[in-house]
Amino acid sequence: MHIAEGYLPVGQAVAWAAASTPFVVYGARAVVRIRRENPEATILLGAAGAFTFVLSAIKLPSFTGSSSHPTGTGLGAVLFRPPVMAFMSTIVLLFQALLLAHGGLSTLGANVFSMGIVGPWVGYAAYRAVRRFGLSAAIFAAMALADLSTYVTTAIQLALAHPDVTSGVVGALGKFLGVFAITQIPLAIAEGIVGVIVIRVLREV
Amino acid sequence: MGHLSLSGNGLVVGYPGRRVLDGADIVIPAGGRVALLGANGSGKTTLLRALSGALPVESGDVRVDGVPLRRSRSGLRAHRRTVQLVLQDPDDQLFAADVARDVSFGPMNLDLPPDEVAARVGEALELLALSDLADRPIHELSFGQRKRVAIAGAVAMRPCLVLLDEPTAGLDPAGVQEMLGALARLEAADTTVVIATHDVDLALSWAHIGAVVVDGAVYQGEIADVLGNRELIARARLRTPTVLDIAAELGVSTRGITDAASLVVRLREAASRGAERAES
Amino acid sequence: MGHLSLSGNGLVVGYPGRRVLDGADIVIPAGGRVALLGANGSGKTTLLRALSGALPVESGDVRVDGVPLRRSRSGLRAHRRTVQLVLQDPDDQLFAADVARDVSFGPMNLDLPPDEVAARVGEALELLALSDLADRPIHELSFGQRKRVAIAGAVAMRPCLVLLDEPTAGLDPAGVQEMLGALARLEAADTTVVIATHDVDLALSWAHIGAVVVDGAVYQGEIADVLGNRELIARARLRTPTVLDIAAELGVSTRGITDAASLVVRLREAASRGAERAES
Amino acid sequence: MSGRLAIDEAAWASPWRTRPVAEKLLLALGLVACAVVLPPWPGVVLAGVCALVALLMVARVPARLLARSLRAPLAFIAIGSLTVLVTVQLDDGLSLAITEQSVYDAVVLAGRALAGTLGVYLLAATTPMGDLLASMRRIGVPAACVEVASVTYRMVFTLLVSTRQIREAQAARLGYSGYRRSVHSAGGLTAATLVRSWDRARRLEEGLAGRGYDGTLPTLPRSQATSMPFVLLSAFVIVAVAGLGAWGGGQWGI
Repeated sequence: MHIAEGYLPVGQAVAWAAASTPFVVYGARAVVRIRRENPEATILLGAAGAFTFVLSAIKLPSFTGSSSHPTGTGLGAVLFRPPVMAFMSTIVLLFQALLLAHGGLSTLGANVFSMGIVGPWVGYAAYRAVRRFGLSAAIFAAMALADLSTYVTTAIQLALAHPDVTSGVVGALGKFLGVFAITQIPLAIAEGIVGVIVIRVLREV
Repeated sequence: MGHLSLSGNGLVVGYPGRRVLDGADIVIPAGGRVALLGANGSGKTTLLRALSGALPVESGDVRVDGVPLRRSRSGLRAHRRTVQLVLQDPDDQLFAADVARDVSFGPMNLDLPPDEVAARVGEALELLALSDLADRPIHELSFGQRKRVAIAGAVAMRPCLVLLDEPTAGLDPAGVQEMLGALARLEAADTTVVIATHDVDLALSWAHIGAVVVDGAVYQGEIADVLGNRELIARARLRTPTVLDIAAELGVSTRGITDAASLVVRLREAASRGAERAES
Repeated sequence: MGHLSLSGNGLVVGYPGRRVLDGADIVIPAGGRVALLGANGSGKTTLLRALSGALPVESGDVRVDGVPLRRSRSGLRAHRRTVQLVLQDPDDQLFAADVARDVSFGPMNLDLPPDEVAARVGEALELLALSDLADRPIHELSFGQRKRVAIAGAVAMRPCLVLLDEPTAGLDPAGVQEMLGALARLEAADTTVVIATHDVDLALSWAHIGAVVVDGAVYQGEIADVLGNRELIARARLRTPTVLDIAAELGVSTRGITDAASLVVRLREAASRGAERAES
Repeated sequence: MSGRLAIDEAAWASPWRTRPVAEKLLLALGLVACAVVLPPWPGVVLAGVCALVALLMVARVPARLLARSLRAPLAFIAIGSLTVLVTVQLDDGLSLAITEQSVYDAVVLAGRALAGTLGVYLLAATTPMGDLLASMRRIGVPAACVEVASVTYRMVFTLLVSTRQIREAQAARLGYSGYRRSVHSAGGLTAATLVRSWDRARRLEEGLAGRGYDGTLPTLPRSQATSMPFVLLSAFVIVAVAGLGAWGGGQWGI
């Protein structure tokens, strides 16, 4: 779930964009460097971006009957490292905003921050922390926590933008966490399981 | 398994900006060999997807043995056990690492006991002449073998009808023969087979009934009549089968000609009649 | 452009565990229409890739007008300006958003000035009958159109030879006709065309020279002789073209028969001779 | 099965397709900025109306297409606005309420989001991604980054076809009946999509080698003549909306 266009007040939209920019620029530099060292990387990185985008066509079932799609940022962070994911996520979020009307341009910075920075870094950290308990556990943790942390970040961003009339940011955070993040827990678990299945299939081929 | 009839009645299917099917009627009689004919982009695949339940229709209905398909969860589930669709590109349907695992996917989803699953997988592999390849990784197989694995995956559901989109496209002559052998075994195992193809020569030699998709509608009839209808064939951007073309050019009856062998018989008869006439 | 001859001499190419080509010789004369024939997996594509310089050979050499290909950077670069390979699946060669951008990729890599690039793109699109589609996104094109865009991308390099892997596979009858029209225009523009195919009927009607890949070797000859050689065709897992089969069954000479029309002429001659004989 | 996306299709078919990207960016981003910055009445409404008029009457985007592709963002806008509409009272135990202020906030939020989304849509439905990426190169985004994005764009469509078909094949074999099986099938689908994307990348690399691929993907740049009337009219519209919005907001601010 990306924050739609027009959802953030100007100041916050600018602030989130400013917070994301260094990560994205660093990631873009990493892409330029990777290509200088390994010219064939252009197509492989492009394919990775396409894979991340196409994940939005994969539906994850949820207990409530609604469905969502895997964010894939945890898997991407493990495969390509978080700096590159900051850049790739920016491309994917731009494509989603323009090709699917999913997300927005003034909210791009905020969405990159949650999906391209917090998610991958949390996922990657989880992967590193759990790696010694086995690959499957590490992938599960990376994907589930990347997914969950992305949505918690989104809820925080929304709460800061729209504090509750009576109970302020805290009340708003409660509401947005309730609406977005709590329903996301089973989906985060599903995404973790998907990650484990992916790794199992990849080991077989 | 066991043959059942399948029909689509007044099917309307559209993507934004374009109606692909606009009142298409088709009847697939139980046990009949139907070839669905049409150029690329004519709507053959769309019709197959509508018949298989994969695609919701705007209006019209799909019936199995006269009973309309309900698009409820259980209705679709029942329909999928009866009708299976296999698309053209096997790589867009196979997702498991090895042959047996991929073929077992459907039976596993039917919650069958493990030995029943194994029996169905074995049976499907047998019918498609794949038993020797059960444990092979899919990416090591040839294109023709992968096509047969995709069909085996559908057959393991024990459907009454299998709809095959371009089953022979991309296959070399030996691969085509193997595919036709597999289709014959499927029929012998009481499965009604429908193929969509733009190979008119193959359609003439294999099918009993032809159904041509043109401008969103379907024209159905005996295969020889359909493929002999030059006006229809031209509108459908197809061509007349080579053997019918030759027979027509030489002025012999095209009735009963399905392939090179039957054309040769007809031409020999004509020649001997000509010789008799000349002698008398 | 301008026709040039291309040959492979004693080519040996292997993947680990398997020799695909084991001393293959092939000669493509300047301006000759060569059909490379073989079953799936016979090594047709491997041979094309070796001839185009894409695949290094273990032994043997590839020559353009008698001059051996050197596998240095500059040698390969020069070879690619002369010989272009177009793969079977267009999605393996198209990367840009729209048609004109994709076709401009090759000329851009030749470091040509922008107006020369534009001229070449225009010319290649014209030859492949794609001028109307220059600004269309590639993903909206039909399979047949994408195949022609892939060829246009190669043609914009102004090669002397284009090697096409299964250019008609997956096309419907109208698509095949469009492709054959494009190949005729390429030839008229002094480009030698080689196609690899397992469609023996098409090969007989289009090619002058046939080269059959069997067991790692190549048997080359006049197309009618090659496709009329039943023992060779059986070994190559191909089949005899329908019209040659009919002619042989009816006992008329197969010489000069390339398609349904020429078979009809031959049979009419035979019939009138038969009638004369009966009358006399 | 189609690998098409409705907004993308509209962009390629748009009568504004050949306009320079900068012109469309000026108008679309200007309207987005108005929707985000101006006081809600009348500024945001004006920005939304201008975007809608430009979309439907000038750029002639089919209304049905617009309505259909706005469904997903509208769902998000609705959920978000409802969340703002209901306020949580914490002082006296936990209770939910709707106040005058929360109604106002929710309506304003929905209005801004809708107007802003229409502004973005104005760019998205008239500007093919290929042109947008080319213009990024012109403003100095490194070639490596633009080329990666360009391959992503092309490959999205080939992969979408595969992914949708594999999903359909799984569904036909009852792979999405029940929660456990659905998660399992989604895992298989994700893995298959990942393998396809690697395979496609490898094959594309080989396929482009013959045309001299060495890691870079240059294509012929296109020049599009800037239309002064379009630029002036766009600037006028934005200045007018901004001016009226700011002035009107002060006059009738609610």
